Amino acid sequence: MTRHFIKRTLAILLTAAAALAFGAPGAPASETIRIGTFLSVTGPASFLGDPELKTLRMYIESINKDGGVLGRKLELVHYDVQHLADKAKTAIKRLIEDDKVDVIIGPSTTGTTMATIPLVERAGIPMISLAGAVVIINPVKKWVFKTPHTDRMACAKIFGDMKKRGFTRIGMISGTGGFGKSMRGQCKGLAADFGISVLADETYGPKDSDMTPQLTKIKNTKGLQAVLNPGFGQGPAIVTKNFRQLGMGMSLYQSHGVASKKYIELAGAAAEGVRLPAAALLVADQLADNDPQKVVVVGYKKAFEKRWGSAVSTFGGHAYDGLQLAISAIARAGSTDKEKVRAEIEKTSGYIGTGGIVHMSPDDHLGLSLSAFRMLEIKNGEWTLVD
Amino acid sequence: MFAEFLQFLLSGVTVGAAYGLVALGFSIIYNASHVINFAQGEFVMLGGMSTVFLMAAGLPMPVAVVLAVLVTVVLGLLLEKLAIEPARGAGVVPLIIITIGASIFLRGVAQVAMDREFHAMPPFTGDAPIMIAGATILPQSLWVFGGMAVMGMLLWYFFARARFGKAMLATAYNPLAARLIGVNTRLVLLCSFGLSALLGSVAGILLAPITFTSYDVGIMLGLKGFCAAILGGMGHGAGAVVGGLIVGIAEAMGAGYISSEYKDAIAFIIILLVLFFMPNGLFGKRTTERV
Amino acid sequence: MSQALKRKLADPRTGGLLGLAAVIAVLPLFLPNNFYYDVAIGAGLSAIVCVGLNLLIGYAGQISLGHAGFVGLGAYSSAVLTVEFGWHPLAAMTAGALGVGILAFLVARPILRLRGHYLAMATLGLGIIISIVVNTEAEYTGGPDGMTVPSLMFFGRELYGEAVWYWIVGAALLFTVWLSLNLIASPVGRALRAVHGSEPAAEIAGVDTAHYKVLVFVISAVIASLAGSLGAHYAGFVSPANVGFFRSIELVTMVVLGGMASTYGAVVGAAILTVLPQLLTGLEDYEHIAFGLILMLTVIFMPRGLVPSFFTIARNRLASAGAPPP
Amino acid sequence: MTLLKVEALSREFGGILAVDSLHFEIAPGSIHSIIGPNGAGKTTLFNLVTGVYAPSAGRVHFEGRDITGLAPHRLAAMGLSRTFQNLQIFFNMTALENVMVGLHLTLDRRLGAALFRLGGVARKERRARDAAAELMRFVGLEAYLDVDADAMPYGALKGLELARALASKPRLLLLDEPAAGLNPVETEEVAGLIRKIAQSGVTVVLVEHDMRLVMGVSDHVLVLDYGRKLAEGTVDEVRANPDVIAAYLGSGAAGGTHGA
Repeated sequence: MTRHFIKRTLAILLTAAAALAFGAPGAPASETIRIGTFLSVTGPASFLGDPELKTLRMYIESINKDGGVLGRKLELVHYDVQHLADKAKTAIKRLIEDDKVDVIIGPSTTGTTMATIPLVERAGIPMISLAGAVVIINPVKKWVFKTPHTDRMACAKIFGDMKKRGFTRIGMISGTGGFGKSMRGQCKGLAADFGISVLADETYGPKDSDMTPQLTKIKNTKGLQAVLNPGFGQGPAIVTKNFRQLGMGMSLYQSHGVASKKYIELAGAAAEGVRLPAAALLVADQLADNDPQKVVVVGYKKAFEKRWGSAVSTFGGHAYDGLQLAISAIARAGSTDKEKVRAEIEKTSGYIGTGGIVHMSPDDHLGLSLSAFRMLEIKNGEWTLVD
Repeated sequence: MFAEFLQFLLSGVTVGAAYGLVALGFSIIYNASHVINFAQGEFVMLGGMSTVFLMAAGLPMPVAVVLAVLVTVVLGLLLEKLAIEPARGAGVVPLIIITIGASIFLRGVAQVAMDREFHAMPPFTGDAPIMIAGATILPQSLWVFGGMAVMGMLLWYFFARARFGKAMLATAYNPLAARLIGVNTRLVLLCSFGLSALLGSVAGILLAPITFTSYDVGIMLGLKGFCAAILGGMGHGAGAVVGGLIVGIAEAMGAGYISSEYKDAIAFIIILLVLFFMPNGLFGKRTTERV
Repeated sequence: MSQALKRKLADPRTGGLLGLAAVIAVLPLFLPNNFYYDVAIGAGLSAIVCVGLNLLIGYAGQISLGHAGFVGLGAYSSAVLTVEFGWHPLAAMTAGALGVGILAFLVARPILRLRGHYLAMATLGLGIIISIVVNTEAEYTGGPDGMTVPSLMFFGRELYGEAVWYWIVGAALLFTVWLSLNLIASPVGRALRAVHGSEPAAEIAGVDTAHYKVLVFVISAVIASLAGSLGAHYAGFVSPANVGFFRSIELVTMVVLGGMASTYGAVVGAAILTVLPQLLTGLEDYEHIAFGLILMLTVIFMPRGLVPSFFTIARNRLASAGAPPP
Repeated sequence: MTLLKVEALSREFGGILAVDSLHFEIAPGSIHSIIGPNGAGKTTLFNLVTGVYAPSAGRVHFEGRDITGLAPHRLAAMGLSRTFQNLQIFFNMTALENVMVGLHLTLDRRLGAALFRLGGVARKERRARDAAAELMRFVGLEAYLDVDADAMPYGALKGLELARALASKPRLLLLDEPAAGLNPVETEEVAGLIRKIAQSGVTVVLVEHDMRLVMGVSDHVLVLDYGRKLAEGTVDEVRANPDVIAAYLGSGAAGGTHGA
């Protein structure tokens, strides 16, 4: 009888859930191509997942309007996993086993990606991660690809710029979230190659609201020429504000983790003069007309901003690239056979995306070179190209 | 070296003042009902977020602030009326769960009604840092600190002088006796939620220009405020303020002198030590159980 | 049916256990694929923790808002000791449980001297400190990104896959429920309930209340640790996300929802709160609202939890149907 | 030989001495009453003797051993038990289970045996049930064996506390207002019960406001006022004591009324 009771409760809940969920997908048509995704739409990494999901929805709609791929409609199956590895693991099982998707785009964060890689590899299904860390594709995993530049590349780009400006003594203040922690490690490992020494190394928590104590210590470290702040979310904006509040004279570098208009909006005037590496998307209008990426990035930017009424971020761009890589591979493979699609993704060459020009290979499941990154500086509240 | 110390101190006092306001909210509700309101942090969030959205809707800042406080107070009253009152007489654990449910609910509502992004709010009086002996402080920090001082004073006056404030204290001391002498204890309970929602929203609005605001800023502020309230002795007004300042300053000093990675742990380590050695907090009264 | 057999079946220790075993045995028929197995395993692991937690909260009347910390310590002991130090998984699991037991023992006396919200604060603080340590000591724990855990080997066979783990977790759950029921029906269990009922009266009846509070805290922590270890080996991965404050809250909620002082209630509560989010995924943005509402409504309208409320209703129905009173 | 000896016992609360350097002795094998106006320190005295409060000064000896400040469960093991003025019932149990808690010290309390149901736990539990049921019959509650304690009437709960206290086989039993809230018929039953308990060899000390009960059962009476001993002796001696009369008339609470 207890069981009966539970079953009835569940049945009621199910009905309620179905009734409440606007636009919840009905039974799948047999002929659709099912694209699975599990993003960080809520929680501390929602600024990643939110534009990513919006991008996927918008493009799948428009691709379907144009007739779909291989004459079949696309269907998006999505689960919000926040930043939680456990939710990601459950979601990927659901996508693979229950929804039987053909290809997976996502997740948003390194932690959720790393948690699901063993399952993806065992199941044998192509997955294009939208997360940053280099560990995702190095060493190479057979079924796992990714579109965003790695944190290691960001470090190299930043250190290259510092070297050019003659900075060799720097301080770092990193977020303790997965992104900040990973990039902090990569940058510290890479610094010596550029003749740069990290003389101050501070951190802050994901919910911290005041970083002046950490910055005060950095300020009082003698001879620093620049400060690098790997992190995402609101943290870097607070660091930037505190940095100016303390009247710190050195240059401030941010990471590609803040590559959205939101950062400038939050940090306000304090963001003036801050440099960061980012994809061409942020400076779409400033690109030279002969820049191969110009058409792609301007097109995406216009479409996104028209549909959603908010500024583009590079994160949505990663999802755009992931979707394009997946559907063009499916188109080339002529089927949704997983091994064939995987092989076609791996053969991607010369795809021009929002993140850069992609040349994949069996040894490189990212396919972006350092040149895909642009060094930007914030001037008058706008992104401007430095090089 | 002194400038460094002073900088840590100023940082700590700013954050600590906000913790203190949240702790006061905890204490007021605790006094009236012995409920620990885990949704206290959400009041902070609602204050900040509502102001931002009302301003975005085109309202001038002062109007937006007043409306935001009102919205939060109304939600606080509704929370008491709809969730706490029907469960009166339930034990400590169920009430904790109800308020946790309420906090998840309020966060969900804010997420849907507003959005999931971080928002900046303009400072009340510019953001040119003020230099003090080599350390700097933002004008907004003074607003936070001043806000806490004013609220603390008003509360003190309310409880020490105003008739209704005394009625609230009487209810805290002995609800049955208070009812017998004609205090409307249900009203007192209701008002305690309104009052703490007011405090929370004020803290949220004062703090938003410094820390930004989003639908989930309330979680950590709530927990730290709870720490501060316990540290000062649950239900003790001045204790809550002092507890808040201690937690804030300890965090800033810890981040500055010990380890920024363990900054968040510092508040909780202090709390554990205090509870181990002074189970009633710094100012709490020793209680003996009657059998 | 003979009267004795009937009574035996109505007894929670025999009838209830048989019922639970039957549910576990039959459930796979309704699990179409690994995803459903995964949810069932998740529910089982949570249920194990909740059965232990229920001894503390439901029976002994103490609260812990930090139990996810103990689950996490168990999981990370298994992960770190096997990966970084090359221990055998069973040794790591045992060491984890032992370590958690000792930690729980050391903090229990000062913590359990506290009451109500002070106890809530102390356990909450302990849990948060554990989660910060796990997040920060990235050298060992992989930090916020977590770390992979090797499969559990059993007589040279790798234990992998949902189907295998379903039975492992099912057996572990049955065993835990059996232990819990045994404990409750013994003088020790009665002493725990006496602590809840009235500490002064328990003391004067000869019950060393401090001792029993420490004992039940340690037992529930060790059970949590073991469940954490199992979960780590099943998932092949540990991350700090499940060590935090919210997970602790979720665990307490499972106990309260299912019914305090009801071992089966803890199991039902864990099952519902594990399945519910999967049902609510269609709600997207409204998931939080729905979850918060369900929490509040259950506690307000069924303060004793689902299972005890259900049995009261059932008993009243039987009584009004003319059955003789017990 | 004395069973209980209290020496210079004091306890203050916030500057007020609730018990003020009290001396007295209780001889074994009789019924003693402690009386006094409200606030005379009677319950505080019980709480001091049974380890609920620690005394500010003074010693308590039980059967020649110093028991000052010992935890109540240690005292229970030594043969001292009590009931409470504000009922302390385990409302999360049945009546029978309440009494079984009283048997705690006589039962198998090993954790391993409990967890795995080893060492004849089941058999011992059955025996404990029988013993508890016997005690409930002794106090006249055989109708309530498997009733949830929170469903029992007030008068029955008083008896239940008594049965639970007897279950730990005390040599000294302190009863804190056993007749409070009972009607005259119930009070008469309690009086009978107290005599029965005393006859079985348990020394009984009671705090009581109901003077009829006190005068009816007591062998020896101790009168407290403002935390100090006012008088002591047999019922007749106390009744004749001018200080006692003054105190009772002065406080307006004449003998024979019901206490709160």
